[in-house]
Amino acid sequence: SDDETGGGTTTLTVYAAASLTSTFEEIGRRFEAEHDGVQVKFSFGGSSDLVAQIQNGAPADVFASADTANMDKLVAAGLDGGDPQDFATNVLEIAVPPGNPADVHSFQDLAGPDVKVVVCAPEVPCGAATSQVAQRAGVTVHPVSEEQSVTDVLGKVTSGEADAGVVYVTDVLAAGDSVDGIEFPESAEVVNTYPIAPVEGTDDPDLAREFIELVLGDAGQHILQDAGFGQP
Amino acid sequence: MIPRWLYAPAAVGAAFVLLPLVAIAARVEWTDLFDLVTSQASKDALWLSLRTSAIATLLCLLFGTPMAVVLARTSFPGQGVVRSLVLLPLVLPPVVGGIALLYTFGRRGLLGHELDVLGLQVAFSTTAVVLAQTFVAMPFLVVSIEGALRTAGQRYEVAAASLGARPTTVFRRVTLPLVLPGLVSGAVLAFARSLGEFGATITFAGSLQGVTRTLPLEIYQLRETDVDAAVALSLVLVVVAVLVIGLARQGRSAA
Amino acid sequence: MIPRWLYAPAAVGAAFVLLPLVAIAARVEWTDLFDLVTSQASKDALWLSLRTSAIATLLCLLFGTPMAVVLARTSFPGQGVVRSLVLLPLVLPPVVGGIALLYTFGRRGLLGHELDVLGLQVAFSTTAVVLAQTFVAMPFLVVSIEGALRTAGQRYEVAAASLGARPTTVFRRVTLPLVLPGLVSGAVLAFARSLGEFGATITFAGSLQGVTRTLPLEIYQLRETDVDAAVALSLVLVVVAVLVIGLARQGRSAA
Amino acid sequence: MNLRFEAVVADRGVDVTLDVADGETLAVLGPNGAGKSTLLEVAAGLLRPDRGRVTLDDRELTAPGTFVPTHDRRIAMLAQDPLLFPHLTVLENVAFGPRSRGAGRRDAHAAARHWLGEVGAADLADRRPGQVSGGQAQRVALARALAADPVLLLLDEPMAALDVAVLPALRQTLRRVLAGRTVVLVTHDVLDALLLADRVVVLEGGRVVEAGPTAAVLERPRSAFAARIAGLNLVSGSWRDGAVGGVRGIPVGPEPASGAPAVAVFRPSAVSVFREAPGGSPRNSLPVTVTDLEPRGDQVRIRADHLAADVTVQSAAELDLAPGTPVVFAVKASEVAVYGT
Amino acid sequence: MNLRFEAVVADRGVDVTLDVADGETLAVLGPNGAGKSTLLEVAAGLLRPDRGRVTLDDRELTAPGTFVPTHDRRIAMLAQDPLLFPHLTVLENVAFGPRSRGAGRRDAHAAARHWLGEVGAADLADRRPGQVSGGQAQRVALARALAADPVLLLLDEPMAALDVAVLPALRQTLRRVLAGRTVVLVTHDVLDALLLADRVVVLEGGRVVEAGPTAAVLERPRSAFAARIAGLNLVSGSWRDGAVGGVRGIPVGPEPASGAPAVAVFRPSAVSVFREAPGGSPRNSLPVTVTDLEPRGDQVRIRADHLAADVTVQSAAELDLAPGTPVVFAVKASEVAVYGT
Ligand SMILES: Nc1ncnc2c1ncn2[C@@H]1O[C@H](COP(=O)(O)OP(=O)(O)OP(=O)(O)O)[C@@H](O)[C@H]1O
Ligand SMILES: Nc1ncnc2c1ncn2[C@@H]1O[C@H](COP(=O)(O)OP(=O)(O)OP(=O)(O)O)[C@@H](O)[C@H]1O
Ligand SMILES: [Mg+2]
Ligand SMILES: [Mg+2]
Repeated sequence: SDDETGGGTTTLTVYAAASLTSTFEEIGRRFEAEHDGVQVKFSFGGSSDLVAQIQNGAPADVFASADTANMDKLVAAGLDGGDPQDFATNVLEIAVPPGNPADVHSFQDLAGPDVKVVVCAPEVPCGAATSQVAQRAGVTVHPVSEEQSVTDVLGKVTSGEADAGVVYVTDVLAAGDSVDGIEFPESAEVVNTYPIAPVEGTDDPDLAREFIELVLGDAGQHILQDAGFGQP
Repeated sequence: MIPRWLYAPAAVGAAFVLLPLVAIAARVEWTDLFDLVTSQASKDALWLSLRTSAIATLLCLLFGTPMAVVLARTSFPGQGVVRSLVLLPLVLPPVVGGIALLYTFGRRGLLGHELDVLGLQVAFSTTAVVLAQTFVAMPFLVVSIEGALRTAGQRYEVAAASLGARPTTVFRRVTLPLVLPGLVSGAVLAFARSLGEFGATITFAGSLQGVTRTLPLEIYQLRETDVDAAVALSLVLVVVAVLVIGLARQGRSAA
Repeated sequence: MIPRWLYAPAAVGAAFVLLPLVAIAARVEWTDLFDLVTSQASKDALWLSLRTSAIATLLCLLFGTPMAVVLARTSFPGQGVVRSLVLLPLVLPPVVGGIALLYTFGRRGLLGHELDVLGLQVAFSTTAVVLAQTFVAMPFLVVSIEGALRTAGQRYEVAAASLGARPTTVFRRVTLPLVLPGLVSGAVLAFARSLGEFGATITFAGSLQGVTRTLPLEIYQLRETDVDAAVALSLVLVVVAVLVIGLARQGRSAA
Repeated sequence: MNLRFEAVVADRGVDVTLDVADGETLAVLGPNGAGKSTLLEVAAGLLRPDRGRVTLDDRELTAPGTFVPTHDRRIAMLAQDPLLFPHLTVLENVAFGPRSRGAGRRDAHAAARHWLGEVGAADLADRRPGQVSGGQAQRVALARALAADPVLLLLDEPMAALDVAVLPALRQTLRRVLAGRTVVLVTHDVLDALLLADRVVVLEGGRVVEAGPTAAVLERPRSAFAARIAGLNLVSGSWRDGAVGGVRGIPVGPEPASGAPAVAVFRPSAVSVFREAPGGSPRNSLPVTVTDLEPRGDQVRIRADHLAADVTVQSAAELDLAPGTPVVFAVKASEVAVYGT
Repeated sequence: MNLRFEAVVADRGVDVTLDVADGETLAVLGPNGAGKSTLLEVAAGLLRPDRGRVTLDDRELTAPGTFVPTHDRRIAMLAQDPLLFPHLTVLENVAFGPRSRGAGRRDAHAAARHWLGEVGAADLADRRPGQVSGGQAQRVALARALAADPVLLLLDEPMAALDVAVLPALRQTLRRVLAGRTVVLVTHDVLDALLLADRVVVLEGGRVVEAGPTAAVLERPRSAFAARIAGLNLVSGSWRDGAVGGVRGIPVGPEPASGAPAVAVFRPSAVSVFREAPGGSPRNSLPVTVTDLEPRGDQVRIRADHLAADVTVQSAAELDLAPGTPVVFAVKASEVAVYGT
């Protein structure tokens, strides 16, 4: 829905997965620069939370999900205002505290008895991906904690509490110096795809479409890839 | 007059609560803090938090005080059950509280149709933030005031009645002033709880800058990208809370 | 004796708190509930929650009661500041509280080295859950008991001292029994808050079935895949809380 | 206002029926725990009796199915504990009643100042209740009750903690303000009863054991308690051969039938005290043991068992009395009044 | 134990110095607000005086740099409010002191039963404090203080709410238990002072205005308050031409110098009352206005201004007195004792 705030500005409300926070904020700034009198407001959160909110009437114009399953829920509820389009991918990476105290170099190392590993719980997308990778690699990881979100996993690693955590490559990049990333070949077998779609009932479908175009376009893709996302 | 040995566990307890605060403060990059705090997003969030928490506290006082009085001063069948139920938001994980509120005031909730007819869209508005905060903060107020009422007893109220004061006068001129300390600490607790409220808000109200993104939500969001910034911003929350608690205590001891 | 009109806002307040509970209950598939509740994961979570909350409440009583006594019965410079700081965990978003605990008791925290030397590894253990719950629940206990102490006054303690009772005897035989109602409601609040604790636990202790995954964490996790199941499980939490609150009230009125 | 009172409070063992006529002051006397405060609580509507009825003129206040709340009874009560509202000044405390009955702030304060003056506490007006002494607080509470201008005033030992220097002045105030009012006054002080009350009721063990005009009860006490506070000696027994329980006396009014219950009453000042029984003249001689000596101005009251004798200080000194000393109380039969009971 | 007491509490306007000898009972008299309770609070260590020193034998309890806490003073205090612990039974309340001093449960209960019996409250042992009457509670509090077996006992109007029927028995108990103990007894009742106290101190406005052996103070009161409670008339002024303030009398002891301050004291029973001034015989004639009438047994005490006269009931009736009646008090100069002050 469009909000009339102050001097006749139009507001575009974008609901986006939490992992898109910094990239979408940058895209939003660019969008505002290109559209006079338009303000982009974001609501970031877990994809499943966002879908639940939209289902309950939250005023979203655009929805960008971190996985296809949640976008499917939106479609199933008939709340998509146009076909979802994939705009980014993401793969897993091992995050370790700077200096890698537990000497982790491969996914197999995570099975070591003295390594404190944290992963996402199997119920959340990153956790599902992690267990798929483990299965394919034939490795049994005994995590000390199965976290509810990537942020929680990263938090344990940055604080040095855990020796290693399995997160997305974009998270490792975003965390900067506070973690080191360790790529592993098995990650290529489980690629996570991010779809985006306008939301049914938006007051300004054109603006929503233009935002999606910006994300899919060169400028958007450039920003996303800088942050470590892959191209779909 | 108090046993000396009591100071030992008291100090341990205080240290346990205070050390983590020190640990946070020690980690904050004080130079960055200023930029962070003066960013538009932070200012929006702080202002929204203060506004909604104040209104929520007011609502708690308006509706919670009568509840406390009814619970403390009357007896009716099933009172124990009502009391337990009223305290439930305390124990309900806030996210579940948010879901419950959605089920009640949401578009598809219990009262959704009625509210729709009235043209009221509660969920995902600033109103929703206030409702979420009121819901989680109410029990604090009720418990504090009920406790104060019970400890104060009814002797002064009886004396007032025998002087010809009708119940409303007794309530206004005797009961309320007598339990003022309990009322103030209840309100402080409710305000603090509202200020810190996160789970129910994000579920029921969402997180939209300037509309529903209160300071805790802003902090949560910041944590996705920059944990240190999030921690720094939470210091702002802490300072605001200390100011409010301090002012309330001051006002109370002056009264 | 209470003004009649007070019933109106009291009823509105009660409805506001109770309706969401009704809304939840209405959505629950009662047939599924049984399976859900008896699943190993749920039973583990419930048992863990009860154990840790009970210990946390005990710790709160052991360290919080002395703090409340010191705050209520002595005066020292900076007391106001200490009181405000002790109340801070109330207002700190639980996630930030969890971060603060990590910064303090974590491997690289303030006390990390000392704890390491002692061979204590707090993080990812049940101990961490208890610490997180104690941290968030402590202020509830302190506020309740301090309020009760202030309302009760010192007259009985003075009478006891003049009968030759030393401070410890006065504390044990007069102060504690006198503020028993406040103590019980403080403990109930602390237990309830511990039972519902989520943010600090997940941040500080993580989430592993049987070790650190308490009921709220289990509910949160379940919510990712099946909101209705999560809501149903939170009803279990509600029932447990009601039972505990009810029992505490009973025990108190019997005393 | 005419009060009719009738109440049973089983768990306190109280079962009392009494009337107070319009404009009359009734004193309620009785030992600790007799039920005096309970009576007042029922009248004020603070306690629902198990059975009973309280009627003020034709208005039923407490009755089966009826229970007028305290504030609507226009009954003010001053209990043993002053219960001044701690958050109000002394002046505001006293102004509370008038304000509750709708008076403006200015009028209420004027009335409050008036009543504070009447009880000699005008200079305390601006203090907080925590800053006044025990007796001062009780005086303020009295002013507060009077300022509420009730149609029935219930006073529960209002003067127990007041100093003797203000008592006469306060009694005078009470006399003036109680005149024409309907009042129930619980007191331990027989002077209060004598000076302030038209009628007296004596409670013992939750029951009325005596009732009547003040002078009559105190002059003709039938219960040990009334006799005790009236300062009179009382021996009860049956009337036989011109004596009650061995004490010869003169019947007042119709002579009781032989064997009928009766009481013999005589003043302590009519008693002579001897170390050994005097011979000869026709007196009642009662061998007793001294239990207590109470100086009373230039006299000493000697209590022995349940009897009392008043002698001069000199006589007491000459007799060399102390608790435990065996003595003989002698009283002329002409000084002993006998009443059938 | 010998108590030396010296304290200034500025904001209550109290500045008192007094001593109590070992084994002595000191009665403290004075009007409401005189500072009696404040004195006890300082002695008990409940209030730190602005300046002062409290010493028990050679032990400094309160002094610059010293403040022994209440529980270590071995001083028991019974205040106006009984303050029975609401969560303990009456028996447990009384056993509290012995148990606090280390007695076993059985011994403490036995002691408690003993003291409950002494104050006539044995049957209340198993009640809760909320279930006893005001007077009963005060009796239990008295038992509790006695059971604590203190070396110094501070009693603040312990008997104000007790009924007359138990007072003599209780006074006897007190006499027995106070004998040999060091006690400070605040009271409004001159009988308590007479019977229980060795010495009396009179406070007025926070200062000691009179002190001395009980009999001496009550027979030769110098302050209006002491005179009032002693039941004596007192006129103060300067001694000139054989009279004090216009009242002629006989100096007792050395005659004051002319113009020196003095008091004239006479008993109310020495006063004759007339409607008009009698002619002829050499009397002091004092025209006064009746303020109060107090029946006292077969006498009536007539209070007029600050003086009192005792007359028989018949005379009072014949004189047709009421408050406001102008009368003349006449007293023979030989009945008036004059003391230099
Ligand atoms: N709340 C109560 N519950 C049960 N019994 C009570 C309660 N209050 C008083 N009693 C008992 O009821 C009886 C009457 O008490 P009440 O207070 O009426 O006596 P009273 O005549 O006023 O005595 P006092 O002169 O000591 O004030 C007493 O035996 C007392 O112990
Ligand atoms: N807490 C207080 N703060 C300030 N002033 C007080 C306080 N308590 C008493 N006072 C004042 O101090 C003076 C002495 O009071 P105190 O209680 O010692 O009198 P008292 O002789 O015991 O009187 P009473 O016979 O009425 O009990 C009075 O003027 C009183 O108003
Ligand atoms: Mg009573
Ligand atoms: Mg006093």
